[in-house]
Amino acid sequence: MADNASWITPAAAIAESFPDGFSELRPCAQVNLRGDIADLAFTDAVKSVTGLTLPDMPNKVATGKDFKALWLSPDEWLLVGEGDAEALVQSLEDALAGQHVAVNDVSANRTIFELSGPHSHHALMKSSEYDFHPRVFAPGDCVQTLIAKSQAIVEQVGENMFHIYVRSSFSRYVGGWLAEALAEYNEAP
Amino acid sequence: MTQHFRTASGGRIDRKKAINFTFNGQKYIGYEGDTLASALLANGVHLLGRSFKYHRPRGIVAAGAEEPNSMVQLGEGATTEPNIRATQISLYEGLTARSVNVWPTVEFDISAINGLFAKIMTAGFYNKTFMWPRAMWMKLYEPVIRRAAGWGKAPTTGDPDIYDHMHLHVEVMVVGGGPAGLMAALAAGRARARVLLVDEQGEFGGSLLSKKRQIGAKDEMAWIADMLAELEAMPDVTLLSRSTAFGYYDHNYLCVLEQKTDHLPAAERKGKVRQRVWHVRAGQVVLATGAHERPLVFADNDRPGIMLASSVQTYVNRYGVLPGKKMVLFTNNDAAYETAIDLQAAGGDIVAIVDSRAEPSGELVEAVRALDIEILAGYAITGTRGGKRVESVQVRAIQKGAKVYTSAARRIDCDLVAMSGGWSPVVHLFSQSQGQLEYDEEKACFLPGTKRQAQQVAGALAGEFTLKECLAGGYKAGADAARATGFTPKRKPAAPEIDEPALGGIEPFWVVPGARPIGEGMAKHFVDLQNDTTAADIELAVREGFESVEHIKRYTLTGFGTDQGKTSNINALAILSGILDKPIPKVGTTTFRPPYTPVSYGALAGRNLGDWSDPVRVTSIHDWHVENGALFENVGQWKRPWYFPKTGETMQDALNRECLAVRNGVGVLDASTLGKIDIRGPDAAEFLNRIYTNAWAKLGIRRVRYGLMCHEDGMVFDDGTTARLAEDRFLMTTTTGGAAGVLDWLEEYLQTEWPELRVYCTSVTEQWAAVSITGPTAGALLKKLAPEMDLSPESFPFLSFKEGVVAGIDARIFRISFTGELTYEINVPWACGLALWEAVMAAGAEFDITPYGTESMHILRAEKGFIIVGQETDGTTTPQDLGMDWIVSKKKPDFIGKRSYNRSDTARADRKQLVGLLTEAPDEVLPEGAQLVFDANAPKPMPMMGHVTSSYYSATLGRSIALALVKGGHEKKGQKIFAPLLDRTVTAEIVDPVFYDKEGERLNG
Amino acid sequence: MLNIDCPWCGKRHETEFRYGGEAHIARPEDPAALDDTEWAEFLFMRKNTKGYFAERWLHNNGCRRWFNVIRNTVTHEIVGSYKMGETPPKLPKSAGGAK
Amino acid sequence: MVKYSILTIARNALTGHKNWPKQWRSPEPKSEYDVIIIGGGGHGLATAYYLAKEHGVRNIAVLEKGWLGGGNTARNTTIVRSNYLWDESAAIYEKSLQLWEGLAQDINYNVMLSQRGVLNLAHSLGDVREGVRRVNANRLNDVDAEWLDADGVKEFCPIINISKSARHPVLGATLQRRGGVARHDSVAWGYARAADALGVDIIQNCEVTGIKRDGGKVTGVETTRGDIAAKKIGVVAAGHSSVIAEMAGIRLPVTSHPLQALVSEPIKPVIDCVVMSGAVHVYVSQSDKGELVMGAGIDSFNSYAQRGSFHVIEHQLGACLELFPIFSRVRMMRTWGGIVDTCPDASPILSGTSVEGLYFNCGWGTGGFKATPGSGWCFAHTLAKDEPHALNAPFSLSRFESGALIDEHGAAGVAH
Repeated sequence: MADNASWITPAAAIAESFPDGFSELRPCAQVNLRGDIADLAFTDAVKSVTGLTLPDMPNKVATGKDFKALWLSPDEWLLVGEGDAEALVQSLEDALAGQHVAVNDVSANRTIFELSGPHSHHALMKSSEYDFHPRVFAPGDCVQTLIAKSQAIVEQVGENMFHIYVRSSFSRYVGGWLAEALAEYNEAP
Repeated sequence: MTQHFRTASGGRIDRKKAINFTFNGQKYIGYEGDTLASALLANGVHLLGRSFKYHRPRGIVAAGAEEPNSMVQLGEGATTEPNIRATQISLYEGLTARSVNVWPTVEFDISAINGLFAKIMTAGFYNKTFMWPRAMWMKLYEPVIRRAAGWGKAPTTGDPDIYDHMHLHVEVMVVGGGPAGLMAALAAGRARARVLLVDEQGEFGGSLLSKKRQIGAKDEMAWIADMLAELEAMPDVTLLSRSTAFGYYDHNYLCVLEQKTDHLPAAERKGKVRQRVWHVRAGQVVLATGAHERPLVFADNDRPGIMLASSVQTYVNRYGVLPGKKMVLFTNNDAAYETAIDLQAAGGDIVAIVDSRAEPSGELVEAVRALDIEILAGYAITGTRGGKRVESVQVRAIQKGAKVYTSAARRIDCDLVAMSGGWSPVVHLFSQSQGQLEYDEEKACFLPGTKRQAQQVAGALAGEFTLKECLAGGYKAGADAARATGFTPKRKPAAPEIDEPALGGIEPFWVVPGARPIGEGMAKHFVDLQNDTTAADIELAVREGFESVEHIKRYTLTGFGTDQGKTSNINALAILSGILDKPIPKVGTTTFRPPYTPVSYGALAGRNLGDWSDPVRVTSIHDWHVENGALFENVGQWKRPWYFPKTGETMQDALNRECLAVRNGVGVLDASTLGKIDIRGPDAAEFLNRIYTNAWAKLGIRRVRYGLMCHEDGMVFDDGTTARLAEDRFLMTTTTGGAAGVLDWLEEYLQTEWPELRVYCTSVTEQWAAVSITGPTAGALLKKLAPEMDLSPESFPFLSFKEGVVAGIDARIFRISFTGELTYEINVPWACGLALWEAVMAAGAEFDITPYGTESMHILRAEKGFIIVGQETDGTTTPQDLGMDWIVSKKKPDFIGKRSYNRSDTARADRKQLVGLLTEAPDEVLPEGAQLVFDANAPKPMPMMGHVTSSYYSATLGRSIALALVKGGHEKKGQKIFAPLLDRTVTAEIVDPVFYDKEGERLNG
Repeated sequence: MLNIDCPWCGKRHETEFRYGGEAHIARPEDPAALDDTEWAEFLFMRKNTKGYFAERWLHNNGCRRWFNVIRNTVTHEIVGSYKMGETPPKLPKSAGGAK
Repeated sequence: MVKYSILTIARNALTGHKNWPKQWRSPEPKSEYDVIIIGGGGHGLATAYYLAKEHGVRNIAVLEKGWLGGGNTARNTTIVRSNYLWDESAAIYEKSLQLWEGLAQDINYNVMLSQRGVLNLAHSLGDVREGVRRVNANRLNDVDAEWLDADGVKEFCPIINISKSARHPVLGATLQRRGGVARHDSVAWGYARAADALGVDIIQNCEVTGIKRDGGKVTGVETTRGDIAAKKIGVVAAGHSSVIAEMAGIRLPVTSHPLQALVSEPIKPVIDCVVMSGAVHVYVSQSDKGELVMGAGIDSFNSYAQRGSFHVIEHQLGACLELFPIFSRVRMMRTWGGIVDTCPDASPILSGTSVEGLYFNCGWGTGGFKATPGSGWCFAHTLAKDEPHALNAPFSLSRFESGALIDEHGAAGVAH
């Protein structure tokens, strides 16, 4: 699907206005998974398909070979990867057949921005009330919070590098907001 | 060189950097490091403004945030700002300022005539008069009062500057960068806590900037510099100067206004953020906010040139300015003596020290005596003279307890009066944080008592009035704060030797009598300089039965000025305590409310303006709509195409064209905004049974059903279609505006009421873009786009869905209809929405496909009598009211809302019910919101039977149609009803709400 | 800006949450068995406590979990939060809680 | 009662204002009254005044736990209007507005009613529909009301931004020209003085700590200043209504929330009407002192703290600047909060209870100030006659059982 020619990312039209250190990622597979973490049948099946041990610690990311899993709630994860979402959904459905779960391809539901560089923390401080200080938030952490007035998932993927997942209809708002937040740091000295 | 009152040397100004500025049209020169106030004083300008009520001449009283008088209109044009205190304006090149609320000039102000009426303009004046004749209040009295209202002026255009917000989390926030605050920050910083230190001034150092002190081997400036150097080197310590902590809220949340460019010349401000509000969540807060000096309340204590003693000291030491050359100091404590010593050292002349204490003693008193300055002990100032500047004072020996002094008066000429009534710790933030204040008799001030939040207090705020106490108290507060947030403080450094005078005591002296009782004669004892409140006003208020301090404040307006009473609140309270003969703690204190100092609306709004003020949500097809001339309607946060006018078309032309296209050919609508929720689990059908009013268990797989959702009170709150994807899986759609609320609603019941139900809900609103094609040729169009798909009614009946490829895109197609025509709602992944839309448009060209917006959608559905939640319903409408009993299950034992239908009012037969209306004149379109009556000639108030909820011109029907809620309407079909409008009364007939294709024959094309 | 302790996500600012009013009001098992007064009691009548109050919040911009909080409605002090179905935390001694 | 006028002021000026009498006495509570009013705010004092004036009841005590007028009377945005949607609401608020119009003369106290017109803005097609609906209903209810389109709004209030590209553009507004503002403190003081002159005992610093009952009847109250007997008790305690109800062993359908407001520094007059926007939570007028007086949205959570969350105010100012760009450099000078008691249908309760002799006047939510005279007038009638006046009969407690709610959220959900 990521190679689908008809696929136009939601923020593409404003991407030209994005400063250094801010971009919209190209589409990837996103699958929303719900199930009972305490049920071994569930976690084993997920592991058999994805190789992932789902994080049961809130706001943590587990990384596997093809996919990573972001904790969203006690019974909900977002699987993200470069692979094929439909295939992943299908193999999860197969492996989880008969269990009480919910598997949804949500690859189009959210768009992902990448925020990086020395001012990424400043941009986040201008946009979110959450504490992204390195003492509190590190690579491997994710958090659902507000970016400006939009819901978002923020995942730290490296030092000074964040992925920000927002609902597609909000992507222009969030993209424009973050680009403007960075503007003061991109002025020539 | 015009700065006649500049000292020869000293001060923290840069004498090499002259700065040009203009005040009231006159050009002046000051130095970098000056405030507007210090620069004006250096130029001998004391008269800055006029008082509010009597328009008496007023000058600079203080040197900081507590200044009650010297408000100016700063700047010009779009960036002008009203009511800025000259004492808080850092001087910059090209600054212009004017006095406020004076006409024609501050020197000659016409309104000073008010002074003649001072005798009647007492507290409560407005309450007691302007009542007769009644009509004159709005016509004459109030307009005159309003003309006098206000100080400065708002700009007349929008603000070109940029503001923003920052959010910061720290373990320790220190408010106040004086000696105590610096030490606190150091202690916490050394313990490796994250620290924020804020100070309202341009430089850290607080009171040390105004005093000469030796701290160990360093002078005060070296000490400050070393402290800052160490703090700046700590990576997790943030230092913010020009930053005022203005609000202290629950759970250690503080707001700080950082003024980033207000001290810069205009050219250097461009493109920069002007002001930033920091939102800080702190583990611990150290308040080291210092103290403000109190004025003394004596007769005519308001003339320009009468200033706070410590402020005089600040002007001398920090700014190198002599506020006067012949000074009288009036004090009730000996800390103020230092001002006399410093002024004399700087070249001023101290004419006399008037000390209300009978036997002043102590190190400073001795030092002054050694300078041969006359000390009038046991004396008070009982009057002043001067027009636009104080010229002399009258002093008398104090007669303890007397209300009138008969002792001999002596006149002393002077051009400056420095006064000190003692110190009031700046308890504002502490009080805002719900801390309780306690009165300290010995120190004659309120101090922080019981605290409610995780905080420490230090320095003068805590009653630590010597530098030695401040340094020790500050360090301890910082260390305690760090420890409380889980850090280990370093060992306390050894206390340095500090060279400072030992202090004697203070003897409170709240109001100074004179030769006549207070309130008699022309003399005024001002308590609140800005609001012209006098001691006599307070007496009058008490006389009239006002006893609570809150009443006194409100009746006399004490503390309600832009300074919020920083120099007047305690004096007023103490004077009240004297009148009531009750100790100060028994009289109480007032609650301090944010902000500590005023904050611009622009800063508070930050970037949340325009399209940032509320997110704009758009579909993936939005740009196409824009390019094709759509006008938009806000629906919740969404932008939806309203209609697509072609050149030269009126709105009605466009709607007619769009609607007829749907009825006769094919129309296309972007339906992506509807909320979509995936509902899955073994109990999903049971869950829907409880949530919706109708039954769901038997819905076939791949079938779709319409549902109404009600609250427990039985009133409709959302609707939509839900498809059964599998035995255990449904896809629910919600209204555009209701999506988030419905998801919360579902989760609430699943998590709190029915945790036993095994159901998962997942929002997939933006997974699916939806393009709805509708009209008789919709089938032919879809056939073209999806040639493989069997569209026969047998294979693809109404209220079912199919999966397949449409225009090369994997899609899910629903056969539902909001227009009454054959309709396919094609769902594809959001990011393919535009591709699908363009394919539909291209393929539809041969069918003359017509995009339409929400307005035509509303007309088309109204022709079919379909409701819109929020239009036909208003939170007081049941399904039965809507004539939708068919959707309310009689068999289900329970569902949300069911019980409420049995209540007497909800079961009434004459509730307002949905009907159709046809106006007598077919071209007459009733206004939506028109009220309906059966007797158009009834006197007002007229019994109203209901109102028009929807009303349109229907091109399909060639006439107008309307939907309405009418009392007992279901039984009144065929009756006439009237809509009395402003200019005419419209007659209509009550009819069935389905106007078009009652049999539903068009659904299959 | 309250700082609310989500039982899963930890302390977050109030803007991430939605308020849900008084806690522990169970929907009646059989609404049809109630008379109008009892039904109105469930629908509308509330404790509206001045002081320590059990209330519901939804972490709607976070993990979307409903949970309960004990908060003082005068001081806004939060004693603790707990998941649906869990036992409320003890009140502090100063508030008359168990010793 | 000394008559207040410019002549009296001039006469008193000659004697240095030493002879002004107290505006009200500070009596010790008696052991028994015919009627006790709990709550010395505007509504309670108005109730006492009309009980004495209209119904001849003279043995009345008003018990106030703090200082009179110190609750919501002192903490609102002073807006007065009567253009409510439903017949029941329009009738009681219109009665109130009519009383306002003669109030200064009636109680000989200038409450500074300024009928400068109230605009309720519409920002969406839905708002327009509801605004027109309300204007039509008002007109037929004989309440003055007009509908203005965007240009009409601009003409009436020139500084307002009606740009179509605004995030929430102004599409029109309802206008009630008789609406306006009044001086909040003066209302409490004026009623207190007038009630006191009719013999009402206003007892401040007297907190009710218990309601005494004999079976199903009230017999009096326990207070911090001793027990006081009375066979009729009217509770007019706004945000604290539930606290008093609990003392009497009953529950109310109200919850208490903080409602915040703020004023700017005084500036020269720029806005000569009241502008309200329920959709974006902006409520603004300019006082006779020059302050911009603004109300914010209600905080969602229950609270008795007279203190809300600051983000509510920041959010409001963003919306405010969209409407009034010239306010950007004006500065916020003071903020405060009140405790409002809100009903599920956003309409008040003026009603008897299951306890004989115990009456409640509460649930005014964010809109109580404007109702002060009418609320007092109706409640006085109810207390005197032991039955509601036709104007307040619909505002009974029983409506929550029958379902006959008067829902002012949906359509005229513009509060304040």
